[in-house]
Amino acid sequence: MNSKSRLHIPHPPARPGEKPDFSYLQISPAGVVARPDVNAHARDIESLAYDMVRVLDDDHSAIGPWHPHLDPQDLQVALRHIMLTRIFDDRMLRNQRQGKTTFYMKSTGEEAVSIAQCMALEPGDMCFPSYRNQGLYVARGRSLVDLMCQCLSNTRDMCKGRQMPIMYHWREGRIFSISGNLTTQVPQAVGWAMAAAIKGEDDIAATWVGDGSTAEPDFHHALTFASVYQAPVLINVVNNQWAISTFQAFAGGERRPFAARGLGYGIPGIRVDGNDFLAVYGVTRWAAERARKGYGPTLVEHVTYRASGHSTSDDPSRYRPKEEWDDWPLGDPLERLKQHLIALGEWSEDRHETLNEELEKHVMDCWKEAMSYGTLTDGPKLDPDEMFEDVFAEMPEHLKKQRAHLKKLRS
Amino acid sequence: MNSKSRLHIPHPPARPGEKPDFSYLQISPAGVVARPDVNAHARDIESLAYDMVRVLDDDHSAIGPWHPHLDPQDLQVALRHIMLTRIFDDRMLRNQRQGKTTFYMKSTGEEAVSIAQCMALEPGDMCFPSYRNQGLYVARGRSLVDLMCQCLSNTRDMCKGRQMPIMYHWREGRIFSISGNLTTQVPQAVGWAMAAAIKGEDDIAATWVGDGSTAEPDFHHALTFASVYQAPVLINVVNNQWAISTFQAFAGGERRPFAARGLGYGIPGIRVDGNDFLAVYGVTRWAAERARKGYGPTLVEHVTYRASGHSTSDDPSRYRPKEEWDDWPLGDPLERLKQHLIALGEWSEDRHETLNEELEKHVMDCWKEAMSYGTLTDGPKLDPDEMFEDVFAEMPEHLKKQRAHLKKLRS
Amino acid sequence: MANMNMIQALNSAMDIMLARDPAVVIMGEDVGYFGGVFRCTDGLQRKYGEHRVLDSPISEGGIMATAIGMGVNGLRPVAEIQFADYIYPAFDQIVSELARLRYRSAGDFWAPVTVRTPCGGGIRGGQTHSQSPEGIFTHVCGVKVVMPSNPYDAKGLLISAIEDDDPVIFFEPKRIYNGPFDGDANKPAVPWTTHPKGDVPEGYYTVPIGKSDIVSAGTDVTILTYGTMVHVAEAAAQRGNIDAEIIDIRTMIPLDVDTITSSVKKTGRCVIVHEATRFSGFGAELTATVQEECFWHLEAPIQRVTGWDTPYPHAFEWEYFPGQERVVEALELVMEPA
Amino acid sequence: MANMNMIQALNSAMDIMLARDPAVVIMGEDVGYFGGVFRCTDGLQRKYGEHRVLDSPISEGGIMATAIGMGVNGLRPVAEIQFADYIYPAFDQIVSELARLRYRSAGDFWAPVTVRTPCGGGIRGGQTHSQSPEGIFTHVCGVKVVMPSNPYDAKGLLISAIEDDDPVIFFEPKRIYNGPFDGDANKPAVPWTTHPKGDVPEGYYTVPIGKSDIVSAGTDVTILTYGTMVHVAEAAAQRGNIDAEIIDIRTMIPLDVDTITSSVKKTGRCVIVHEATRFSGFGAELTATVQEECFWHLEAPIQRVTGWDTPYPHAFEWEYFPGQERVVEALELVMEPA
Ligand SMILES: Cc1ncc(C[n+]2csc(CCOP(=O)(O)OP(=O)(O)O)c2C)c(N)n1
Ligand SMILES: Cc1ncc(C[n+]2csc(CCOP(=O)(O)OP(=O)(O)O)c2C)c(N)n1
Ligand SMILES: [Mg+2]
Ligand SMILES: [Mg+2]
Repeated sequence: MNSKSRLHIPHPPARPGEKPDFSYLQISPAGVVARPDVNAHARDIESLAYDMVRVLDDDHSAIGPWHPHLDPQDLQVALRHIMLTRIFDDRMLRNQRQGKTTFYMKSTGEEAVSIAQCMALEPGDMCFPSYRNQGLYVARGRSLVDLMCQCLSNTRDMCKGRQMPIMYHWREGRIFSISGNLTTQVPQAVGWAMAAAIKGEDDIAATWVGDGSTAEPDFHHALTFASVYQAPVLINVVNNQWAISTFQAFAGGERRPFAARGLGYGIPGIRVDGNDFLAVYGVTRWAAERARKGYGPTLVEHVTYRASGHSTSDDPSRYRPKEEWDDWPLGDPLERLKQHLIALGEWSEDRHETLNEELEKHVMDCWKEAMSYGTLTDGPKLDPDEMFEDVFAEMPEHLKKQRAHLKKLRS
Repeated sequence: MNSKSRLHIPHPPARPGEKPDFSYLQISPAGVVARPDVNAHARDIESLAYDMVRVLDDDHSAIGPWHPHLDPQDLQVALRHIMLTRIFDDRMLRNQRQGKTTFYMKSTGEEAVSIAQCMALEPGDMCFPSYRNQGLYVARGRSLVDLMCQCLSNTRDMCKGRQMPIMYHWREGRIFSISGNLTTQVPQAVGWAMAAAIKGEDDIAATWVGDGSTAEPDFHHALTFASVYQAPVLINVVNNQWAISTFQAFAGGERRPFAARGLGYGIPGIRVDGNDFLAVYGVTRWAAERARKGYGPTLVEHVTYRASGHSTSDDPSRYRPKEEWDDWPLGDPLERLKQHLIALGEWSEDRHETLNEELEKHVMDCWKEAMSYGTLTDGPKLDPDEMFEDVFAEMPEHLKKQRAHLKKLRS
Repeated sequence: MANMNMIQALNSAMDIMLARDPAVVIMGEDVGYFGGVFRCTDGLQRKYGEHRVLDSPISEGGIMATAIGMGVNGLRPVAEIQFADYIYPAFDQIVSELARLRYRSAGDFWAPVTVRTPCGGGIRGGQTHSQSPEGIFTHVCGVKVVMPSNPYDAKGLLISAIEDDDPVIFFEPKRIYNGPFDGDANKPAVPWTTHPKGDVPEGYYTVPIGKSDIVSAGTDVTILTYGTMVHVAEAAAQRGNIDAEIIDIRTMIPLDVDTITSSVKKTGRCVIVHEATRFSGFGAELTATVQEECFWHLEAPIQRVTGWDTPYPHAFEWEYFPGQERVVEALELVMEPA
Repeated sequence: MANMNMIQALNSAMDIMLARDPAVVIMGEDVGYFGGVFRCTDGLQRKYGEHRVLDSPISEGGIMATAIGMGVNGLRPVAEIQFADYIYPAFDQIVSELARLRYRSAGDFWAPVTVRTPCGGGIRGGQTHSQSPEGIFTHVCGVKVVMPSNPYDAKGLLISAIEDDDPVIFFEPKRIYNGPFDGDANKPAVPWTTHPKGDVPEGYYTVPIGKSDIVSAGTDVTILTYGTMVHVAEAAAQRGNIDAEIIDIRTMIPLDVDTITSSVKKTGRCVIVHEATRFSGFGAELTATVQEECFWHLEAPIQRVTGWDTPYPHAFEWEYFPGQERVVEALELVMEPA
């Protein structure tokens, strides 16, 4: 029945062995997209969903109305966060490859999204991340040791051994628990924001979801409820072009940008160069202010590229050309911010090298400390009694019985 | 915490005791909306989602590019279908009020949608209706006796007593089984259309969903899969302004029309005057041809009004002004088609009166025949053994045992 | 003390909790201005405002997800799912999120959401307005599951549920909203005024989650049941002239194993009655628990009286519904000498 | 006869059915070009084209809904849910639609969809890659529920499932994709080549749905189990030196009650073993069925060995997993003289 089939099947631009081709990407020049007032009516700013907000130009200057005009010190902090995130990811990947942890997921290539957004948000704003937002933890200053202990499921694991590596959470830091089920956090963020509005509090919620994950129903729930109640929330689609082995077109990204998904509900969309720290920062400030002032939700699409494999269980060379990352037209967010700082005269290759070494050492030190709290094979271990806690606020009889049973078996 | 709350709560324009107010409705004059080629690119025809396609003007003439130029005989058939649907609904409501059936749902005020679309589709096209599309059965010529027998759960009930009244289906007539769960049929229609495309067949699928029901996740599934695979399907949102007691704004209709919901996925949307038989017919021909020729799905929003209560379990006077239906600016689809035919010189009040009486009598005759096959209280009854059939294609042991158990109990 | 039907009792519970705790919010389809299709939230929006009692989009998954987000942000949402038959679109948010949030975050995050939903048959609702899906939720770790059988318990348990820091799935047997129903559809409807459990204090009180209720003491056989079937079981025991100890389970998770096993150890016989379909229904767990704990006391196989293993059929409602006759049959079977 | 692991056996079943029946289509996340995250569909898109083997959006509900639509239009979809933990977003379409379509339309419409999904733990997958939700589906009327324990059965049952006109939920215990696993995580992994059921015919054959398999005959006690736990039970019986009759349930709906009850009537003792959590798990139904049918033959209470009633904990995998030790304990308990 194949020959007659009229079903359309999306294709990525290139498969392994073929030349990467990013001609499908619509890219605006830096500085050209207008920045409307934060109270602009959604229907008057629809073009933002189709253009691409960019601040850093090819000469590493920052231009145009979305330029957030940050102090060089802030930019240096940002660069440090991005570098640290990348080094952390690299180290954790190596640890997994060496059998020290069971699993890992890198954010390489898309670090600017988490770092810029987190820096642009207020500390009271609540983050509902996906699994590729480790940058939030770095930007909000969580100790890497804590993250590593989680990945090791050791005695200091914040999840008490209950979750796979990288499924962090941080109540005090206002970062929500990561779920293995895709997209569930997005309408939860909307609910959180609705509660803030009900209580008359100023905090807003921000949430992140991958391009592929927008196909899940919770994305629709989030847009509907955010639109109906005008919840103070930022919904970020991190379009890194791939969802495991499927190209973003399989989530419907072939025809219109993900930023346009909310327009039909009256939610403004902004498409931004996700590898441009300044553009992401500027857009986030705009959307956060809009939400905080009561003008409702914004959907931001970050155009970026998943430079690494999906996870340590994945082998991307099976489904895409190895060279794609080198050819990615929006470059490397780390490199671009670095060159901008150098262009500003606020950074140098030497300082970069020094910082790099410092961070490498810091990460290694953290890792050593983390390992001292236990590893998969050695050192102190969590008490299996923990397994029965927190199913309920108070342990009911049947779980007490099961806990006692296990104790008996182990004794 | 109320005083500070910034949560937006949508409101209908008027509540019981207040004056109806439809100023929120954007209405285009008849004839002004351009009709693009059926292969137009979705992004070039986005305005169709915001305008309103209308053919019948205030003088009852048919004008503009969407005018389908049907023969007067066809229009007379259409009028007959609409009248028959309305009379059928009225009779069935009365039957329920008299305790002859347990439940009923009318389509009064929105009959043109089902009738016009069904007439514009080909007989091989597959319909996935909601519960308010009885007009499809009328237009495809199902005997009313069969529908009534279903509502009576009698010995001729097509559902063999398994479903509540109005949950019809018709395999030969290519109308899918109605589900009590909202919106489930919409992505199923997309799957059906995908199968048609896979098999290289020309048939398309059409499906209907209420404004309120678009909030369900299956609406998102339908749009995503229809967009990704460019399925030959027509997705119809019947925006009759109400979803039981909630105004359409509670599904996010406050800011942008439902027709615009697909634009962000690259699915063209058309907003049409749902009470204008000719406009609905014209739009359906366009969308059906587009789908059939391989240009993909279309989302059509029919702007109409639910003139009756939600169902016989509902009392709309609790939540909306009684006079809304009289003030509805798009009028009554039956009246408008009738006046158009009169203006064409192809109809008269006398012929109308005669036809009306004929149809009333026909419906009464059907009802009498239907009752002869059993009622809730009298006459032949379905065999309760039927209850155990069709759970599986072949009855497994445990159900045979349960059937025998019941038989024993009843003997 | 006032006389209330179950709808009024539930309404009163929510009214009291909205007044006592500013964190309590109600949300659901048609629950606001309209007061709910069964009128359980009647008048609450008028009294507490649109920001405490929210009409929601028709999206059970969205209701559940946003309720979780609200719960995480310090509110105590009471979400209504209009019919238990429509809870499935919310299933992922309940099972993967609501039930496991506290666990996966090691106690750092939780959402004290109460999910109210009318369940059960006997109202000519057919396959999509009659289901009893409670058994499915009893296999989910991290939620409590409750079903009252009368106005007094309904109010007390709902207040407990709202105050509970764990998620509670609160099933309301809609057939007995307006009066107890003993399974005989031909008898005139009885209002709650005639039933002692229709007497309900107007103020605050709780009925504890995790405790069953011995509805009538007896020595011959233990009947384990809940919801509408409590009343059917009572009528059947009378009709069969059997001195049954009838236990209203009330809370499926956590289950009050002690009350159940003490009774069965005493009577040596056990019949389990529920409306839900038989295969893998909650009766299976009750049977398993009883046979594990009371095996040496059992004098006959435990019998289950349940709905047949088919979808709920509209026209055969009374052939499907596990009525008095079937309960009597099981009681007689279990009383037979070996 | 070839030697296949379970992945190859499943792949072969789909390969054969794609070739035999043009109506068969495969769909799911990453199943097409990539061949599936577990490689079960490897090579099939290359062989049968992109219109027979479809990569899908990441939307389990959408996959299920469109598969139903395709089924109604004459195709025979085999839908993969990447992990059973992610089946819940498809729950409404399965329960309310797929399972009930034939019933509600009195046989006029149906959708012969097979839902393949990897389940179970033992792979360090934590709470979202280790679940065993089969029990939930056994309470749904209108679907068949299958779980094989070896490559031979996997292929034969999957072919039967695809050919079946009823919907089949086909659970694949992923821990034994590559080799049988007896519960001892410290032993080196064993490949299927060493197991007789790793011998799999290359061509078409079926294993019937609705029939259990007596994996080893015995006289002391009946062990009812399925999936990975079949191998754990075998090892435990050996270790405990108990002459157990081990029954691989294979098909939960329809359940092969005769094989089960004949065995228990013979042995008089019964232990039920599954990975899923205990409370209201499928073991409850097995217990209930056995005690109803075999009460007078039972010489000890039926024992359940199951996962604890918690979400699946990542770090405590082997304390959680109901391993040999716990099965031996139950066997000894059940063998104790009264
Ligand atoms: C409900 C659900 N379905 C499927 C999966 C398996 N899965 C994990 S990540 C992933 C791809 C997600 O891609 P995308 O949303 O683009 O995020 P990215 O990995 O690119 O950051 C899939 C299919 C899951 N975790 N949850
Ligand atoms: C999943 C699900 N949730 C809730 C309901 C209850 N319900 C039936 S109809 C309805 C309103 C639907 O409104 P709309 O989609 O606008 O259709 P209309 O009745 O106006 O034709 C509701 C909430 C249901 N049937 N299914
Ligand atoms: Mg991605
Ligand atoms: Mg409506």
